[in-house]
Amino acid sequence: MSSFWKNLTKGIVKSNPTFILMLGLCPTLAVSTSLDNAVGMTAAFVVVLVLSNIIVSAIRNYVPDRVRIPVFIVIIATLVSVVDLMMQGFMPALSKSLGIYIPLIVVNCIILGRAEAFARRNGILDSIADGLGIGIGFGVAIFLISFIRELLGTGKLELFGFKLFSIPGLDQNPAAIFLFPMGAFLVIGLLLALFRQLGVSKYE
Amino acid sequence: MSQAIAVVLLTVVGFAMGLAIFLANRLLPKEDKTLEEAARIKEFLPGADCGACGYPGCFAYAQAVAKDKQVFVKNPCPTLSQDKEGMKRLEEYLGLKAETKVGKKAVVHCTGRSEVIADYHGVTTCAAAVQVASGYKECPYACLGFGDCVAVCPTGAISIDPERRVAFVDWEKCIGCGQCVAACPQGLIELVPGDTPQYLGCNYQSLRDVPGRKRCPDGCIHCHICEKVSNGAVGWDEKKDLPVFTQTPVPTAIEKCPRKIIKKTVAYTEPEEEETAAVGS
Amino acid sequence: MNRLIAIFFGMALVNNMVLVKFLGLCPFFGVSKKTKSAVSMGIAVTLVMLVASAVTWPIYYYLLVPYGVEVMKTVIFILVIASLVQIIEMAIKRTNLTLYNALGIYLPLITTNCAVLGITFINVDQSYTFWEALVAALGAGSGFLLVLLIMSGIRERLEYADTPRAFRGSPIAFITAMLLGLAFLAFKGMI
Amino acid sequence: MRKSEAYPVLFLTFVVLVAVVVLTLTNSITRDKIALAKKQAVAEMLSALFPNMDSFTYDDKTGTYTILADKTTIGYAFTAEGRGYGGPIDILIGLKPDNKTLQGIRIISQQETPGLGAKIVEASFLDQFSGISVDQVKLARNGGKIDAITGATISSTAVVKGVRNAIEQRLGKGGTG
Repeated sequence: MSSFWKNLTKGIVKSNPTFILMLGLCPTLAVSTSLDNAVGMTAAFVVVLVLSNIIVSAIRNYVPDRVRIPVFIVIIATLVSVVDLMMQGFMPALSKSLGIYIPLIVVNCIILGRAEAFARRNGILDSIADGLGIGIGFGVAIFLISFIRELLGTGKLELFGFKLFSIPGLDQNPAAIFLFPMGAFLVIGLLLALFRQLGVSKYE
Repeated sequence: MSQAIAVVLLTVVGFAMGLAIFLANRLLPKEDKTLEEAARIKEFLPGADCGACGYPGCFAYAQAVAKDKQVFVKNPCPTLSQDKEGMKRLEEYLGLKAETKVGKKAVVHCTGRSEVIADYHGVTTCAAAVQVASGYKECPYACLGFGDCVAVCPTGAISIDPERRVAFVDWEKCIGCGQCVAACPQGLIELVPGDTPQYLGCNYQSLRDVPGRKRCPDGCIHCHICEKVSNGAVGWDEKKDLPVFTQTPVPTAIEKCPRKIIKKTVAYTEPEEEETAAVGS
Repeated sequence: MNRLIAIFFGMALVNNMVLVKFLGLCPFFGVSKKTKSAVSMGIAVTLVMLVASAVTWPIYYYLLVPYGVEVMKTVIFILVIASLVQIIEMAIKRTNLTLYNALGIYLPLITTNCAVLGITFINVDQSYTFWEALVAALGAGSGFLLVLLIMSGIRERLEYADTPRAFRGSPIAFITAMLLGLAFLAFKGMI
Repeated sequence: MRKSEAYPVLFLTFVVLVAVVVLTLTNSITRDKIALAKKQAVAEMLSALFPNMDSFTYDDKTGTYTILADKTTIGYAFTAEGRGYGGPIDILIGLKPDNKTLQGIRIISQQETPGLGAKIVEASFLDQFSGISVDQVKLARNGGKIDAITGATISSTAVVKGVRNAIEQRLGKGGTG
């Protein structure tokens, strides 16, 4: 059981996908402009990542090494498409808000990265732990980035429609740069430096 | 019905992709076996990629040894020869003994006491500093002490004397890989055989204008005394106008040198008596 | 003919994959430490983009559309890209092992490289003809290579600048990317 | 079996087969549900545009919805597409029966920059289109009635152009439809 816990916590801080492994940056940048996006993306992402880790680790002994990448990525793509279709069909409301994030997951390097680096070498239980850990790590990272970008970019913060708070002066003419992906680079760069300063991650 | 056809056709696409990979595997040159052997040999090597063996990095050296074992015998990895028992393990693995070879050592031809004449604020590397009127010291050949050589030295054999701002080499750690020679923009570092007894602590090439004396208290003044007193044991480099020392120790020259700039190395041994008898005028 | 040129520069500069559409960032940050591996990654990605476009275009218009199974677009396109990457990985591994080690994890990650999948989707969304799709792929690839080159050039110099300790390495890389992104905004109205 | 050269090829084909079958199944299950959901979305938008609508018919030859309120036609609606900053913008246009004045427009889908271009979905921008005549569908700066959203000129122009072209194209094709 302890290895389950270790794998889970490892993904959150020590090998946080966005800040340490620096993978999955494309969707992170595109989506982290509001808290709702962050929560939505994380939910869809964790589901797909855990499912993918389970399947990959389940068939890891049968996958010939030569075709491992195509096989893994077909599994991931099918998973994503199935989740997308199911959502559009059975949960149209949720799909309306999460809709655009799901296709983005296919091009998320983290999932294939984890399948390639972890799932194909470990058991199903550990893979689930790793999937959850990395998923939560991704969620924490994207929530933090979205928090900053939405606050500075629009001057106010909303979560599922109700306003959290807004900065009086800023919400008239906010720093719109933060809504552009360039702003995301700045935020991630500063956060990385901050983590180094606080000793969370090692210096380079 | 059209769904079924689509399924079949898409599976055919899948098959085609698999076939492409299969053909690629068949047509591409087979993974040459020496690569695995090289990977195993590399495990024994220190992995400093220092180039002392003359190959671009440990893996290239491992590949060469994997292809032909004699490469290891004639040209053992100098870094590894420092660590006796690591060397033994590789010799056992390869099943043959490497010839012992005297490794090369690096020396810095500068004592760094040239006076600082400018307050330099810029990119803190020798390569950058030298481009600004060839350094911030009185002597244009002086060591600038920003540690470009320290940065490339794989074994940390070079360190910088902080207040004199000059580099010096610890022969214990130096493996003679020569990375520092290339890194020094002033060309102050030279690889000499491990048993060289002495070397010149200055690289000031006489410009025929201002004598060395004014540029630096330790500057060589090209008086040729060391050459005269050691009857042939010390040559002269006309281009650089500096003495060239050989393997034979020259105590008289060291003592007679008016600037006391001929430095003894750790490999220096007092010669027998009759050597000093031939004292030139 | 000038439509092709417009597409090429459109994809390479105006809608640069990395700095305008912000796709393909994982290898962009991962491989841009050294110019040598950056160039080889850039070329490998351009190659994959070209061949992938050449293969996915016919599949889409002669197989997916007639049977109305556009839904399979994602799976089939990514299968093609993955197989191509697998072949290229084998080729690089067998011919030049040092390059293979330099690219490391980022070689298999070309498969999920948003830019590569992105270009195949763009070819279809913009309903390009076959040749336009190839030119677009070439443009996107050279844009990717160009930006990777610029980034690796800057990052190699950054090694010597005395950046504050906490910023060394990836933080300063992100900030450099931001500045590059702002610079590439200048191409906005060009085409 | 696993050692033979052909195993990788067969394995990949098998995986692709499973993937394709699974996808086709899910697709067929969800196909009509999605269509239904889309229809509902359109119905909602139409009723938002035409508050007193009680039913509508769709003529897919001209792609026009005819809006009915107890049997009398109170307007027409059809979709249009603008080329926005982030990608295509799908617009639903509502016309009054006279085919001259606009009932209003709604944005079906868009990928503009959130917080900037995405403001085209807000009522403040959309209401400008209600009740104006076709030739007034131009940006304020070139004589029309629509002021662009600050900082999102590309998105605003995309919507205006999309609406304008669609209407002109439709009127060109013998209007009433």
